[in-house]
Amino acid sequence: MNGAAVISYDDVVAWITAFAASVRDQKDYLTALDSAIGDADHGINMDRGFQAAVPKLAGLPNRDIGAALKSVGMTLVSTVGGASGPLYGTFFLQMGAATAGREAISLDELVAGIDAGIAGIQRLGKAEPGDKTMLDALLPARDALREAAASGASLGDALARTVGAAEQGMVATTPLVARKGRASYLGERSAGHQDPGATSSYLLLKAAADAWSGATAAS
Amino acid sequence: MNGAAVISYDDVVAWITAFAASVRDQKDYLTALDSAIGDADHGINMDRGFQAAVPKLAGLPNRDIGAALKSVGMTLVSTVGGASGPLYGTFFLQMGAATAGREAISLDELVAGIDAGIAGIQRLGKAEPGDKTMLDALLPARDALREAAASGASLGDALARTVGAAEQGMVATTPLVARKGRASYLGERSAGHQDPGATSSYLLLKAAADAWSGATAAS
Amino acid sequence: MKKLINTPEHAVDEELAGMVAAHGDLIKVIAPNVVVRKDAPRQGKVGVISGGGSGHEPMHGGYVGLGMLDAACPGAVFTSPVPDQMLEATKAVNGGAGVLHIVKNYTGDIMNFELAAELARAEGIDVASVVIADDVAVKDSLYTAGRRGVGGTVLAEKIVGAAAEAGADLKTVTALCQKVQDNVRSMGMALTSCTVPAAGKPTFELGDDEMEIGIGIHGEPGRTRMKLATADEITEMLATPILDDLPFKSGDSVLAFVNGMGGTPLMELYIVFNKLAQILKGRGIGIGRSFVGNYITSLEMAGCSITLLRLDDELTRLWDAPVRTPALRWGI
Amino acid sequence: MKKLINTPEHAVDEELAGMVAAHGDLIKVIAPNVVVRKDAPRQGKVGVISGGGSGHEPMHGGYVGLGMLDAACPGAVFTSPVPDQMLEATKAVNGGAGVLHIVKNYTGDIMNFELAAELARAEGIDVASVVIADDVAVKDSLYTAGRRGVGGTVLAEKIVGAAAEAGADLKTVTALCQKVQDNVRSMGMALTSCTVPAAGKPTFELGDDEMEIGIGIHGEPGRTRMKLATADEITEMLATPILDDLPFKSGDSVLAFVNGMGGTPLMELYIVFNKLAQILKGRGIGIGRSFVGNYITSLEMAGCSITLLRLDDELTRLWDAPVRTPALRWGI
Ligand SMILES: Nc1ncnc2c1ncn2[C@@H]1O[C@H](COP(=O)(O)OP(=O)(O)O)[C@@H](O)[C@H]1O
Ligand SMILES: Nc1ncnc2c1ncn2[C@@H]1O[C@H](COP(=O)(O)OP(=O)(O)O)[C@@H](O)[C@H]1O
Ligand SMILES: [Mg+2]
Ligand SMILES: [Mg+2]
Ligand SMILES: [Mg+2]
Ligand SMILES: [Mg+2]
Repeated sequence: MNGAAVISYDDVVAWITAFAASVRDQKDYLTALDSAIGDADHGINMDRGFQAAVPKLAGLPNRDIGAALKSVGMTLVSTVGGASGPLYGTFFLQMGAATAGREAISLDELVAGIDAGIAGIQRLGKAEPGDKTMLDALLPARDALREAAASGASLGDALARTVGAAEQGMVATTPLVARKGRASYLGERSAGHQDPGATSSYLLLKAAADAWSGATAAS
Repeated sequence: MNGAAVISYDDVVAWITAFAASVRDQKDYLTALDSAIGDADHGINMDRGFQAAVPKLAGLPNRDIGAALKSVGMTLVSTVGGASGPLYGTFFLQMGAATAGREAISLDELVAGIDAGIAGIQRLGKAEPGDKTMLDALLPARDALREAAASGASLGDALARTVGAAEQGMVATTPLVARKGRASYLGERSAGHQDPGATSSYLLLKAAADAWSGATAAS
Repeated sequence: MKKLINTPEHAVDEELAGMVAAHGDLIKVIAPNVVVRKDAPRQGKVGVISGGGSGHEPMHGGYVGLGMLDAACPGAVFTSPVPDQMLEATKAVNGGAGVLHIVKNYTGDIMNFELAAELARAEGIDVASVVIADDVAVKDSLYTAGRRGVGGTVLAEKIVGAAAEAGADLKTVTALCQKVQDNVRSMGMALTSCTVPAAGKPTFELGDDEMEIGIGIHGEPGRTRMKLATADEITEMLATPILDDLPFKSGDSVLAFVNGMGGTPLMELYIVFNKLAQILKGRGIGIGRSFVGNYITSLEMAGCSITLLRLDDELTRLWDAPVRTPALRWGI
Repeated sequence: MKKLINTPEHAVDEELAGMVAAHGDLIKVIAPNVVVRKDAPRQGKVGVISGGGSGHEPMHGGYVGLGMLDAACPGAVFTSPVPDQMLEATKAVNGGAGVLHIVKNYTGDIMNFELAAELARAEGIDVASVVIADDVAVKDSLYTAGRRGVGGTVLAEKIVGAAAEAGADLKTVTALCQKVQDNVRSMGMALTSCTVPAAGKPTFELGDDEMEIGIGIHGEPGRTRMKLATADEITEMLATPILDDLPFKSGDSVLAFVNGMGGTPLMELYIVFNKLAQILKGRGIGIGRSFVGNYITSLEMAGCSITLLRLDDELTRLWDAPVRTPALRWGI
């Protein structure tokens, strides 16, 4: 159990900001992955969304983590389009709903928030593990985070394990034959390529680990 | 003066046949020249015309040089299109008119026939020497042939000088700025490229020299 | 990347501004990337809207006007539009008789339209949706994203638009759209890739002697890459799976649609049509209507697609009905 | 070379067969490469014919039908047709009121049409000719072949066809065609070369960062090769010489025609149109009519051309008149 507040409002903003920077940095790489099995826009899509989402955070009236995450979700839904817009949008909307009104959250609450976000993606996209989607990075990452939290790991430790699991899940999408999303049109030809959405999901968790290495609430 | 019949009906057929073979051989080269300053079809055009013209010669009722040349001219007009179709067509039609009813012709008659053909090209195309057209090979060639004939040269000798003049004229088109035909649209940019029509005209005279090296009527 | 654009970021905006400059008598842009028929909303008329990524022009913006779409929502290039656009469009064209969303079967399009439909319903607008999924290059399975929506979409928009123009109600228009979907099949191929402006380089690389068969309209690689074949062979490769799928039968009459992907000249499309006509004749299938041109494209991709729609009197009559849009016009 | 063809030799024949298969209600092919309106000859109507090399589709075959051309004579790719075709076409469309030949100003077209006109006159048909020479990229000089005929040709065919359909006599129709020629100017550019099927390789090579300004429609190199520029800059480079040449003046109303060379997507043409509209506005020139699309092409060349026609009431009315051809249709 990890009930102490370890992640502050500022940490959450730092996470989103770090992820936006990472997406900008990896934009061409994500698009190149999407060229191989999709339509060459994943990096462009994610970048458009997060370039719009970050500035809005500065204008929020109070230090409500849930409101910040909802704002990100709304902006993604309204600016990204494609499959990733509604899916990532829902992730942040649901995570925001789970953390509504909080100025800081515990590791357990982080687990619950991410879990709610992922459940939203699953409801909307109806993908299963192994379908070669972002879920193949997100699900093992969530499980690793939950276990780490349950075993009393520190935030840093828990995030390190989470990122490791996300990376493994991301890499493991390569041999898969896609059954959801645009890559599924390729049938067998989709095997041998890493899924772009799983890659951006890995980067999302990596951004948390990087942003929270000196998390303010924990110190 | 060269009044003895030196070129037979068979020689004329051999000339046309040799030129058709030469055009086929140089088709890509002529088209490449036309790519640089035109529309990349001169070799294709000439080949289409002569592939159609040669078979028709076999079906002619009598050994009339004029009729054979007219047949070639008609076929060119009806199958080539572009600028070269009417121009080469007229050349052969007019040369045919000048040699109508003859089964063999003298060197002087050859000069007169070619002169009539060239006059036809000039009437139709209204080009002047130096405009960077086929005339820049044909006119000096005709002059050389006429002088050779006047000086009593043998057929072989006369043709050698003719081909030499045509070749010089052809090469001399390279620095010219085109004032007629499609190359004229290029303005100054047409300089530095050899004219495709002058090149096919050189090949036409070269084919005569090659075909008539052992001219039947002369032997 | 060689394109007549200023910057990738502004390409779609400037395109739409150009469309309004050219066709301001037919269309207006009421919000970013929401193209609406000039005289919308029309009281008592069912609104018909569609949308999808840009890069498929003239689809969909070119089909807004009398007798076809009431609004179109173009997204970024090859990216499904966002729900805000469809919500805006739905409100703008609602004349009290409800609105039909014609949605191409892509995960993104489906989800974004669904979100918009929910929001519109929450505002009291009657919204129905039909999903077009006509691409036989993709296996139709419950366990995948299913077939893509391609050329059949254009035919559905024309036919459904004619019915809505004539006053049919939402239920009728929806059923008609489903009828088009049930009777239409397509397949496409590419000779070259296309280049998404913001990506700056070709989506895929094809050898000089290669082609992709079963391509989508977003530069997605096809089902198979193979050696370049003749137009006749390619036409066979596209027509056979289409004909076998529905299946189309001897005695059927079809609307035969040969579509260019954007970079293929009309000459080549007619060469394909020539062979397609022979194939149909060989199977005893009549060509009731013909449609040849670049109507649903993939930027500058070279290639083509074939779409066949089984016709009956109703579909034929609605196809022939007057239409006046930037890209499609007849009878008026 | 990547094309949807079977063999270069049969490309044009198969294209025309495909056109007849698709549009047999509008056109027929009465002899090799002679496309004639289905109901020709129409007694008492002036026949309007045009022709030129193939590879510019839909020009001219796509413009045969009611209210436009009575016949078209496509030559081999980029090669002027032969006199036999024009003679055949002239005879086929002569309804006793004479025939107008609309000829683009190329040495080959001029000579071949002239030969055909002479032959037709010898058979007692009244033949008039108008030469279209609207390309401002080429210097207009008595000592050269003069300006090329490009985009203005399509507008002339539409407008003249409408007048002939309405019963105007040969003198009137000829004068009208000359009026269009006197009031129309064009200029084009290329981002890529095209490949003549029989030649098998690109007519010219352009660097990845280069373009040709002042290109013709046959892959002839332009007047200048330069570094790639933005759509706005390119539009300026094309529009300025056009506007200055006639010159078009403040208060004029024009038909603004942005044409694609075959391989350029519609999105880009609208981006060009957007800038063109701004330029015209800046000069106080009104856009009376707009026309955007691939109407006079160079095989798969990427690029565009701009054509401006100064309008008056007569030209506007004739432009708006009903037309029904494979490629252009409205009002009917
Ligand atoms: N049904 C789905 N559930 C979860 N993730 C999905 C689903 N469909 C697609 N994705 C993810 O979306 C990614 C593609 O996003 P993006 O390229 O932005 O959208 P689009 O496919 O519409 O172009 C895929 O790599 C995949 O990870
Ligand atoms: N007015 C003219 N008089 C003489 N020769 C001409 C004239 N115009 C063009 N030519 C010749 O025709 C050649 C081009 O022939 P071709 O490529 O077959 O026709 P096109 O220019 O119609 O494509 C030029 O190289 C030139 O020599
Ligand atoms: Mg994508
Ligand atoms: Mg040529
Ligand atoms: Mg996309
Ligand atoms: Mg030519």
